[in-house]
Amino acid sequence: MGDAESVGLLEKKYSRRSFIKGVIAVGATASSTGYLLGGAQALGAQMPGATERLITLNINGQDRRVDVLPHETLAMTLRYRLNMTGTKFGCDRAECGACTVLVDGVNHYGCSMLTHQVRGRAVTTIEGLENPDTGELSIVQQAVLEQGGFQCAFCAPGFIMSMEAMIRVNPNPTREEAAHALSGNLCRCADYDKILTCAMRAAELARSV
Amino acid sequence: MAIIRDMIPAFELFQPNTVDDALALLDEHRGEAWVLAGGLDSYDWFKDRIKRPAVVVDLGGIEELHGITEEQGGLTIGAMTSLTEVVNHARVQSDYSLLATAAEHVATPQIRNQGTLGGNIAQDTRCWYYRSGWPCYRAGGNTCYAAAPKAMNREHAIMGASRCVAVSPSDTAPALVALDAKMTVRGGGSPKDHDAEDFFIGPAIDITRMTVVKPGDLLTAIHIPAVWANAQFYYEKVRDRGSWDFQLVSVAAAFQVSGGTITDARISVGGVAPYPVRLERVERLVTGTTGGESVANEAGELSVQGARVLRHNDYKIPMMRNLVRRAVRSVA
Amino acid sequence: MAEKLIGTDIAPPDLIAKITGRARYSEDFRPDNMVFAKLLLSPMPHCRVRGVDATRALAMEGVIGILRAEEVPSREGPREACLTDEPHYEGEPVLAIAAITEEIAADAIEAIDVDFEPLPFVLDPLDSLRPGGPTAYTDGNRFARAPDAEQGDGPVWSDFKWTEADFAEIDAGRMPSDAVAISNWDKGDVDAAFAEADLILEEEIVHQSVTHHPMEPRTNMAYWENGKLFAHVSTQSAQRTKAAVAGAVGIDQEDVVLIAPYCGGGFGSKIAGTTPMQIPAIFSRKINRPVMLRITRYEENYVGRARPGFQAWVKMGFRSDGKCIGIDLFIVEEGGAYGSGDNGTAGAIADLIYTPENMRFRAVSMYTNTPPKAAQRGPGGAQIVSMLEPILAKAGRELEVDALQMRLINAPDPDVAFGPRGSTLTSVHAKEALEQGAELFDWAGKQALSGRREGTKVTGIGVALSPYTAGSRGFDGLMVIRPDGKLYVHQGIGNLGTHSISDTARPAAEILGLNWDQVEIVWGDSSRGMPRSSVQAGSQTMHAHTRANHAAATDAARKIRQIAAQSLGGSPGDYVLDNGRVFRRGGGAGMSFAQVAERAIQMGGEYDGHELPDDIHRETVPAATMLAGEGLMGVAKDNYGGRGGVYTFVAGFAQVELDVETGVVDIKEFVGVTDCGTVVHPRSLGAQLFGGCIQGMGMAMTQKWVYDPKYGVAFANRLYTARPPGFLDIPLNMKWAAVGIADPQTPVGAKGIGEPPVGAGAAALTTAIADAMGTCLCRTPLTPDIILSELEGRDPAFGRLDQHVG
Amino acid sequence: MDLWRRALDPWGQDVLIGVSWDLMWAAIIVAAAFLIGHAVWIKTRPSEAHEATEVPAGIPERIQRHSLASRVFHWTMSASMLVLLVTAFVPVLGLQFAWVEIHWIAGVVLTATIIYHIIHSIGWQDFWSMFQIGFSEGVAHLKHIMSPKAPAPKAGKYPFDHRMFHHANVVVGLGVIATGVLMMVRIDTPFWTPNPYMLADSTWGVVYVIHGLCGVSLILLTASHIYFALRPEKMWITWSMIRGWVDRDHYLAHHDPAKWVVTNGAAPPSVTEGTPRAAETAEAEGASPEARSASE
Repeated sequence: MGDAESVGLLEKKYSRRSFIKGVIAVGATASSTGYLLGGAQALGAQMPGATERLITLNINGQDRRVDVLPHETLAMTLRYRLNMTGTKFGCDRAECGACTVLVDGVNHYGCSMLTHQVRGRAVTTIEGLENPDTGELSIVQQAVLEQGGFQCAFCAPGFIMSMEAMIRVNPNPTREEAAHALSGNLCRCADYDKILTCAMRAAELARSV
Repeated sequence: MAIIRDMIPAFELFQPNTVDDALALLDEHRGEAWVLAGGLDSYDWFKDRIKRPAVVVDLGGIEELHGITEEQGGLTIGAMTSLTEVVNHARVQSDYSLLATAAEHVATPQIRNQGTLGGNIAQDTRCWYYRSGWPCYRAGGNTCYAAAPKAMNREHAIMGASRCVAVSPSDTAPALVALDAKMTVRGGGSPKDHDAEDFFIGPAIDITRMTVVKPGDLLTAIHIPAVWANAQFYYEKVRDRGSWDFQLVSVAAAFQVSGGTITDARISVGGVAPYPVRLERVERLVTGTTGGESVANEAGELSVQGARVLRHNDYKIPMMRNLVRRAVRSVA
Repeated sequence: MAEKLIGTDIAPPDLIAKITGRARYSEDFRPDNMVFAKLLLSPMPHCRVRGVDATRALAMEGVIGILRAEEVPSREGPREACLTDEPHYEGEPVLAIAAITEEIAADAIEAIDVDFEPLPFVLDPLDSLRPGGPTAYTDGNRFARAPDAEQGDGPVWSDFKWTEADFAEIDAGRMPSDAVAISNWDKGDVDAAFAEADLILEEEIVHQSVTHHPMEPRTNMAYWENGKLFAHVSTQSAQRTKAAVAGAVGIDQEDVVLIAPYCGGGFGSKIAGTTPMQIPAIFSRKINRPVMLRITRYEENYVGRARPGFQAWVKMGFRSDGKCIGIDLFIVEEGGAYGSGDNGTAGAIADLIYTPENMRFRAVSMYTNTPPKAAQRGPGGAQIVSMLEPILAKAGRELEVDALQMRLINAPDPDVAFGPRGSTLTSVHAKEALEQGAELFDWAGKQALSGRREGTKVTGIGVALSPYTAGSRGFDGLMVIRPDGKLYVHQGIGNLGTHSISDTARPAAEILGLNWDQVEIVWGDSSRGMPRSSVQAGSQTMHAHTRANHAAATDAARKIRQIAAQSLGGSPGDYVLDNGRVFRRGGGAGMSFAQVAERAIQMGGEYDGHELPDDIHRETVPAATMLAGEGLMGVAKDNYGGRGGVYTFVAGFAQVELDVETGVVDIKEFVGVTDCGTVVHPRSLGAQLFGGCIQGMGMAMTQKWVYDPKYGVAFANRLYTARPPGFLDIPLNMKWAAVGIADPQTPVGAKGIGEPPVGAGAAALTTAIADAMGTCLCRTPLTPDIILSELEGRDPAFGRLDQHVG
Repeated sequence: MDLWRRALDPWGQDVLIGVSWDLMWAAIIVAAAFLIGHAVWIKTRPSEAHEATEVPAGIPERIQRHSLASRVFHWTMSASMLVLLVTAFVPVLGLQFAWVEIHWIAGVVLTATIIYHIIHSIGWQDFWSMFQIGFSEGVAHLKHIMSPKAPAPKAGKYPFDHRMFHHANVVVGLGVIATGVLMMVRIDTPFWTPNPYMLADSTWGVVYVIHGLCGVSLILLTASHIYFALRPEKMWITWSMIRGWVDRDHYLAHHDPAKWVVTNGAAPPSVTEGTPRAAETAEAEGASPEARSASE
């Protein structure tokens, strides 16, 4: 099943990476069992012609076979089926942007699209930004690291995905354009000024590559 | 039955590839099917567990509903074309910048990337009494809670209301009315084109729908005629926040100007009525003039004649008046 | 020389985890067998549960159990329990259901029939004060000891009402001067001051209540293992939250393992954890499975907290030179379901920023049937500063004194004594902050812009001063130098995004002569040892824990020197510490910290923590004991002492452009300058300063709190209706600076920064808007409709004192 | 088929909001079935030959049955009722138009006509000619329906079936008007600010149910009324509502001159319309109309 696969993959990925200062010992073991969806109603017989549940998703460059319920949103699948918890639920209503992911390079609210709608499309999440071989941070991540971006950082994964989308479309933004490009993400710590500086730096780094 | 929110009730998903298949599905599951475009309105309903369709028909896979084509000198925009595509389309930008500007004022980049033009104009109202699942007229009940003496109706209608005082939330709708767009609706019979201003219906006609699209029908395309290409446009939207906010009042105007004289005009206002309001009397007033301050003032005053305010929305009168005034002033 | 750490930009140690998605917040943990809990919320603002029929729900496949109000701790009186059978606000949790998937839990909630008996409710505190008006509780609206109470008598319910005559005054637009207040104090002779004043301004004030809405809702997860409770809590604090969890569940602190490595914001709403954190803790004990309580944004709107709104009347008297000489302030506070007391701070801060000599303060806080109120970043201060500063500017216009001059002449000096008890402060450099800000903002140049109209846009400029508490004393520091040669600083403080988990450790590294890469921060997991710490609230952490870590590092340094002297000869005073080594001054023998740590373990006693100082807090002892023998231990209580309160000041300057045809305000520029003592982490300080200011601007301009008066239910219960400010609501041109004068009463010199900026942002904005309008609206939020109605001379679409209309 | 429409009120509590529109369909189907059934049934009945009666003296050729005022009232009321029914039910049937304003204005007209009618009938008309019970007349009427051989009873001014129809209309009409006036409080009219909170939600539910039930009943009543008005054998009555008079033949064939006393020449309206006293006396004496006819 997709779950087991994902856990294995994540662990392998982690072990390869240089670990951060001040590692946290976590009290709970990661598990693939808990997930959010699936009521008696949802598990009933399927109507003829309805979309097949077992689908292939392309996430961070990897094809994954996943059993997805019809009413499952992409953020739910990522967090609760594939255990990719970098994508956050801030509102689950397409209002805050904490769940932002890229679909074919374009930023979308993961909470507000059905997983079945991304079949055959390339999904990129915060977990997929680092170079899979070297563990090197993406340009945006480097810029954020350099500028010391974010405070509580619950919004960070979403903002970073929107910055990734922005530099693809507009690698040479003004501060005002960057603010517009990021206006679909909220930061309640209101670290907007620094986030904007990160975005401008990311664009600058992207141009120099 | 206790109320719980934020968990989509189970449904069966269909992802047809053609409009015919979609229509057949809607027919087959009449009464229990829901049409999903970008979904940004739909998911709210689902997550609130107020609308609970057994079947959802996702139009995302229907190629013929996507894209912008040139037709009869104008543009035909597939209903499932994303707002971002509309904003970025070269011809829309060059000839119909009014629409590009309006579409750019919708919510946020992520929503514009996913939300569709068809979905934007066909979306349901944001009256919070209605969206909270109250049994109001629009929900099939007997009451407009928003029109009650002390109700919270700052966002509600000052004209065109009939029992229900909710407003049309669409940002692109006023622009499309100003551009004299035609909406193509397909249902059981042959496709039918509706003028934009007739496409949106008020509660006097049908209190449960905001457009002529009936259950089982599909809005398939929006055609923008050549006649208003490269007209002089004015768009402005006043909202509380710079992003993710609906209009308090917006104005979309198109003027044909020849030698400084307005030869034709179409002006539409959003956020003041259950539908985008076309200001035909104002259009007649300004046509033949050169615009300017005094005509603009007259136009503004004329536009709000007959407005009826609720407890908390009196400000919409000066706001609408001033926006119309500005639109006319912009010609000079 | 080891690097200088204080005053430099160093990325916090958790930043990579945060930007790669590896940082795990409460909702990101998945223990085996985890089940999901869902809450049944009260649909009514006040009701009683007459009966619950959960038969259908419990029969559903996958449903594990139900948790009812009688199974959770509760107390008499207006005190919150995590579940209740008499909800006092719409959205208050009544019961919880656990199921193997969240969807089943949701379906099960829907299958429960609850018989609710609606009870009278009140949303507006003034309605509760009106004769015959409703009360938030069945038994009254005030819970206090009776005036004639005997010793030992507890509080009792009463119905606190004003008179018809008081309301006649209110309806006439005047302060109800004869109305009975619940709290009051005064100083000087305010009536005499008014008699003497050259200008008296009287205003009505309405400050809305406003929800905190941190990005991370208060999701919690808990499970029990070997008699210990493992609590994953979204919380601002850590060690103190552990204590709170233990207290709430009724177990020993040492039986709680708190895991809270990250917190997605709190702003005062998650200080020592949250009320809902009790639910998974108690529920998981009942059903013996890990329970995840995922709080949704909708639920957060209710069980999250809110800043209490004010309806107030103020009278201010000024001398012709602009000096405020008298203030009469009467505040009615919207206390919510469980009460609040922002008004006291508001009164004291009014006294502090206007130094009037004569002041009368009165206030009433009323229970209302709205979500519970709590401290929100600058509680009391932010409200009153944003409401009074425009009045100061208005007085300046009438007296023809420049607004900056008005601000300076009324600003406190270092010897200020304010509030009911004449409190003094450790350091005050408010005037320096104002002067520095004026320069950065180019106040002199911008004066010409004030009131300038271009087309339909009018420019307004504003200046404001906002103080708030920023420190506390007497907590413990705990750190260990391990045989790997690194310093492990054990932080009992929470990680809510202020970077204080690492920034407060910097003095320790400097004292010990370490480079930053020789320091490891241990935080977020109480099983790894947490000393007694402050709560992460009141902006106190930076001050309190630079002190505590300073003390513990000093202790460690002393021990290192002693070990060096013992091992290498000479006296401890001969030794210096640098770059992870201790060596004899002027060259000569030395030891690495790794060797020192080994030696400390051999020596035992106080060196490795087997003997602890007597004065450390009892809650530090288990942590230190657990770490004993791991290396050289630095452990100490902050005994530096000090006199007076610790306050930080922020001077805010804003330039706005107001469109007189639409009422839309565009904030063009903002400058904030703070007097917060020594700057430890400039970039983080700037971010905190801007963040607080923007939160204040949001509160003053975009955010909303709206209730339907008939049914008493919330409408601004989504982010798009609650409207926290986004990227397009803020000035893109923002500058900040710090006065940078060290506080003399703390060894590091640093004061906190969290709260003071909120009032500065809000008030700079409200004064700038007032400047552009040429009048002042002492009301939030200042949305386009309100501004436009005022500009057009139309009747406001709400009663002057209406609360909850957004 | 649902009878009621229920919903969750703003506090999530189950509340009645009105009758189910299924009832409208039921009424339409029942009305149609009754009309078709009646038409068929009439066809199968042998035609009734009225025996020629001797013309008593003093009976004019034309007998005033409805004054001009009565006729104007009747047709105004009919028009408003038709408008009300169309605006109420046609949109539900699927043809959408802006009906609310027309509906409430027609409702106001109906209410005004009914108030006029009540005052007029009490003060100036033979009130009891409508409100006599006439139990034996009812029995005779029923017998006549069962068997064509049984003679149709001769009535006073208003035959038994007319009276029954009127009574049904009184109940249903007053119900619909009373609830309709209340409901106007909730919509935007020039009279007052809409206020949905005048009554409790549950009370409003009852109001809507009564309005709905009465409205649906009016489909039945109105359909049958129009049907009978258009039937050839009843056309003389319809003409009387247009022209105001009936001819002597119809008068003598269907009415009992003793109960509907007409005098020759220009009688004062009160007399022409029948006197309360006459009707009262007839009822009080307990004499059946038949008995009286026979005795004369």
